[in-house]
Amino acid sequence: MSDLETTERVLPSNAPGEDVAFEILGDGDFPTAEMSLSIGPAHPATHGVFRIVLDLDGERVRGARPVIGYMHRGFEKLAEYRDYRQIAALTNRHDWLSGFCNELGVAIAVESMLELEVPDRAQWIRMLMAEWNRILNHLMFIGSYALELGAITPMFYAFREREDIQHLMESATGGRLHFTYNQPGGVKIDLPKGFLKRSAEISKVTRERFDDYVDLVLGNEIFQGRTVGVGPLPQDVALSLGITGPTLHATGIAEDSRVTEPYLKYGDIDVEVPLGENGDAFDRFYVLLHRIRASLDIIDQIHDHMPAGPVNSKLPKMVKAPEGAIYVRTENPLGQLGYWLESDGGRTPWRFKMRTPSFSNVQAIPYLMQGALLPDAISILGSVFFVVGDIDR
Amino acid sequence: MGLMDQVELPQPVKYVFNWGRKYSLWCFNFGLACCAIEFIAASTSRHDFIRHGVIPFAHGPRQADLLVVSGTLTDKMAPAVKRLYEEMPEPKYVISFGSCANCGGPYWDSYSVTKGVDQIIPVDVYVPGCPPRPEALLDGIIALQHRIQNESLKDRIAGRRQDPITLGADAPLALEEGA
Amino acid sequence: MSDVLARRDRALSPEETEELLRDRLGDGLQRTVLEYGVFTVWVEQDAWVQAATLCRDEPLLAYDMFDNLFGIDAREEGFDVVAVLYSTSTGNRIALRTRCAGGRDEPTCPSITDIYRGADWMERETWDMFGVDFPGHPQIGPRILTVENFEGWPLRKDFHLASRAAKPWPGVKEPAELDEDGNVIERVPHIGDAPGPYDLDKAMAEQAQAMNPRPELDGPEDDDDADDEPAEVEAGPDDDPTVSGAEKAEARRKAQAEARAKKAAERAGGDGDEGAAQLDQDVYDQLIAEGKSERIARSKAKAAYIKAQRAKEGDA
Amino acid sequence: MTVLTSTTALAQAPSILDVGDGVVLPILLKVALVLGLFFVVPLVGGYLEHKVMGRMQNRRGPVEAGPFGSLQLVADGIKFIQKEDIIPRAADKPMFALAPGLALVPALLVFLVIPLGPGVFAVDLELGLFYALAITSISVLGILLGGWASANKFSLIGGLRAGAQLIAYELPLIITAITVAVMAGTLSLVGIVEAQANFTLPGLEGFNLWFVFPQIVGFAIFFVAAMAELSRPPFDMPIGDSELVFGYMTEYTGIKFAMFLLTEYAGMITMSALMVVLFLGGWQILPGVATPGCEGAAGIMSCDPIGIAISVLVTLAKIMGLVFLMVWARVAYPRLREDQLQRISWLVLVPLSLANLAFVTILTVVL
Repeated sequence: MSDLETTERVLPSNAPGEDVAFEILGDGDFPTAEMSLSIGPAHPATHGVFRIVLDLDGERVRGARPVIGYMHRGFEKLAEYRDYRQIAALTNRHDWLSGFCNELGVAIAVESMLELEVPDRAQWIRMLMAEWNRILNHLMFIGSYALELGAITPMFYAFREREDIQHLMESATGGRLHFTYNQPGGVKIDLPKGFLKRSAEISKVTRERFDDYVDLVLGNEIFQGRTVGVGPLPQDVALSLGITGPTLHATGIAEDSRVTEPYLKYGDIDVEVPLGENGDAFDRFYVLLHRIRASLDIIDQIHDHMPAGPVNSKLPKMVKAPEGAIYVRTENPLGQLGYWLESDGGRTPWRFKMRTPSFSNVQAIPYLMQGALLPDAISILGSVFFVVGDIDR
Repeated sequence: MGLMDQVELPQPVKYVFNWGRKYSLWCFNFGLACCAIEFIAASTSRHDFIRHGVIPFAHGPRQADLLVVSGTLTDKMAPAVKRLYEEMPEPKYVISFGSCANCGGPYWDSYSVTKGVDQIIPVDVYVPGCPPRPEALLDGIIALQHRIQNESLKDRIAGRRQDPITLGADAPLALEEGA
Repeated sequence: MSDVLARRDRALSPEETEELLRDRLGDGLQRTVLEYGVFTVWVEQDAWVQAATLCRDEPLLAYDMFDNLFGIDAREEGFDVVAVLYSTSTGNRIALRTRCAGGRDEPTCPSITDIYRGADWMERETWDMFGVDFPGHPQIGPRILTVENFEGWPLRKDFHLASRAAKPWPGVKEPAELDEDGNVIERVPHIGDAPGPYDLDKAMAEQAQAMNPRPELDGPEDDDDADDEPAEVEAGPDDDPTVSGAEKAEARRKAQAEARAKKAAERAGGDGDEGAAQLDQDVYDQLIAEGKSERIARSKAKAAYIKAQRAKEGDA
Repeated sequence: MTVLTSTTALAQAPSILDVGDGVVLPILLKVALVLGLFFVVPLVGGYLEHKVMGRMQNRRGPVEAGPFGSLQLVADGIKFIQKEDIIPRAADKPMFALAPGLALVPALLVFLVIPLGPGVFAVDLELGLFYALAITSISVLGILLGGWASANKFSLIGGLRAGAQLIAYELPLIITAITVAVMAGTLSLVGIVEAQANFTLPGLEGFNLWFVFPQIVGFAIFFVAAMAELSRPPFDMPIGDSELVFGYMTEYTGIKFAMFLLTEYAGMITMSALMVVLFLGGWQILPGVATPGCEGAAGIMSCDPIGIAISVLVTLAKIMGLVFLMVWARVAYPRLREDQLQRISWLVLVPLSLANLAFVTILTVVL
């Protein structure tokens, strides 16, 4: 079978596309040609600017090379030029779907370094907002993942809930996406009157409509046909890559910062972590969907716990973290977000490293796409939930 | 095409042609960052710009009439945006959606951010905000539709563009002129 | 493995961990620091790979999850590389930290991609940001985040932001640039420090410099009050490289204050009739008489005025 | 079964457009009918799609262009003729220009044989069904050609997928159509409608049925295969936007793109019309119910002008009903995978339709 080893490069004069080079393998009886297909940086499937170069053999993916950095805005450098209060306005923009959860890490880091006392009410408010923000994020992915599989409708239904929740959060924070509601020592301002009542109502409505999504997406036969068994991720690979969030939970590992290293008041309530079994695309989506329900459970508990009292503590005129380094890890909607904050005692951080969940999660894509079909590659790409800004910062 | 960019069309034909362009803005969303989410919000049920004839089903630039650049444009991305704009067929319109696309926004001092999409492609409407609300995009679209209804295709293709509209600064004026 | 926190009660304390690591690494372990709940282990460059392997394979430690890897600028001593590891079974976290060999010129650090898959992109990012080379990495280039032809290592402290050099902070005041007493921290970068990949940026920076050249040095002056207008700096002869950053910034502030005062005077003088001039007063009065709100009347009158102006221009 | 008299070698039933003795006037009228059908009905279908999708997705659809947004597609058309016509440099230019026409013309030609009412058709061919199925298959050549000539990898994959899809679904489509022809005993579309007006099941004499009742399986197969052949969602792999941007249409702009789009909508209408004729009793209101104005001895085959008008409306309403079903499927389902689609065709639909054909043939012979 020595013929199979021979390779012949052919450049047909009338090849479609200028840069197509067919590589003919074998003895010519049944020649196969490899084609490299570049998806992105502006492609409907990438919801953002993310590029992935696929080596295709027919519709079979032989290899995948993600190319990132199209959304690199230099957050870590900019953070070194902004003081500790201004950083919040940067951090809530890297993962634009979960602005509130992003701010949380900075606030906690600065508070720990300054040894600030945070009032109880502020902590519960932060939890409430963080959970609502988590639901906002997951709803977006329910819509966009279905869109990638060709179903246009779930997006519209997801945004029905999103608008309600955004309106709720806007009533307290003034922002629809970027809340900048946290400040070192608490939150900016107390909740408006009637907020908790409205919050409870929306929680009830969202819970009722949760079944719509199960029917519309998860229970759909074609959806199951497209996702079950697609792109399974083994546990050890996931851990070695540093994958967190729904993608990790889908493999069956219940590693969730809210449970394992409780911050805020997560230790005082029950946090359910939905788990998958095989780590395939279906499980990832299942976990994502059921995290909405888990978050609604948390929100209902927070409503019962919410104490009265002040929501922020007095800050010095100048926030200056003492010398030293701190690493704060919070559970973001897409995985664990880590902030390494190193201070030299000045007004701005010396080093502000963001360990963003999407960056680690996306590393799994080349592994998952090996040998998949082209439509499955899209299915995998969507099921490793990521936000491009969160990858590139 | 040939004729339309050579001669000024008679008024009734021009009206019908402008009306067609006005209500059929197939929209290519260049979603770059946070603003893309607000763009999607503007296309969904509550804000729903599809009722204005802005159809977000153009998956590629070839079928698009309107390019909405929503979000931060980085130096790495800039060539792709320019190329996509060039792939769009004339007449084409550009809405710069959000502070980052307008001028660099909160990343004005970054080493990797292009300070505004107008440095590489011409812009018709600027929508300010970080991110702007979906209502602001609707406002921008209506301002653009007014302009399309009154413009001359010949001038447009010859490159004689009108000054861009900046929402908030002179949008009411633009509407007055259009009315 | 899937039992999260199954061995939490048997997790090693930081002291025990240090003891274990010192036993295995010997002199490779330099010191340990425990601050704000972060347990940092400083290791020698030579023991870096060994320490990472140990952390993963030693059953008592079992740091199975790779969390993070990044660089830190260590001033004149070069660069540090930090790897954060986490153990799902014990709930412990450890930060391994080493100082790169090669100082600031050619920093290198052995790669740990063979031990943790996740280190791949993290090391590429560190190379992209700091220029730290990782021997043993499968493919460190091309640049992962920045443009491929980017020059310089952006997160190094000697890399300055060109925009900050080219134009003043557009906000009310720049908190990061002043210390408590209102003195400028010496962090004034120069144009050309960080040439961007695009001529566009460079051209913009030059243009901005042409409009706002660095002010000439003129004795220090105290001027701390913040104006709510971004100030333009008046033109002046080119700066003297021997002047220290603090003095230069002092001079710039003074020039800004002067410009501000000048602008404020202009505003006070020219504002009144300028606003009126752009309205068609007749239309305005008529609309007000019709009972329209002031805002609408003003807008319409403005439009009428501009139309009239254009008609006039057209006639001319 | 009534024996129909042929007026020409091929045509059977006379069209009401055969007025006068001349040749020119009937031809002009027929061309007008076909072009009118071709340009108006797909627009109505497209408007219906916009509105139905909007309502199902909790929004309103277009409302600004024209009354209730009804001129949205007209605006699209006017826009497309003004757009710049771009031909990629690397494209195979003659083929690139030819492809949309090659896709469009067959879609136009099918309208020739579709009967909307008694006598309301351009021509009633003896081999009408054969003609319709043969002609619709040509469209895919245009798609393949466009995919190849665009010099774009997405287009190429899209075109190839469209070809593969056509081969897979043509077979069940044709076998099911043959089954209907066996039941009706004719290939003429008018004849099939008439056969349905007189069709009864043994034991249920006097109880008129359309072919959809005994042939519900056949109807389902035909519906699925038709959607796949039109590459409508959930079978829209050739233009799957999340994978292939716009498939074979990726590089097309302006009027050429509009031609592809019109082909798709016209295809929806022709396939629906075929289904109406083959299974849903053509222009009959309900099985066994006489259309007002058609009470004569010849039944549905000869009506007064009011009856003809009602019949045409009934046909159009049925077509729109099927278009509605297609839109519903688009709204409700994600896209299938190419191999799943092939599997459905070769492992489910083809055997099923063959069994159906055998069953029906045996029954027809025995009874």
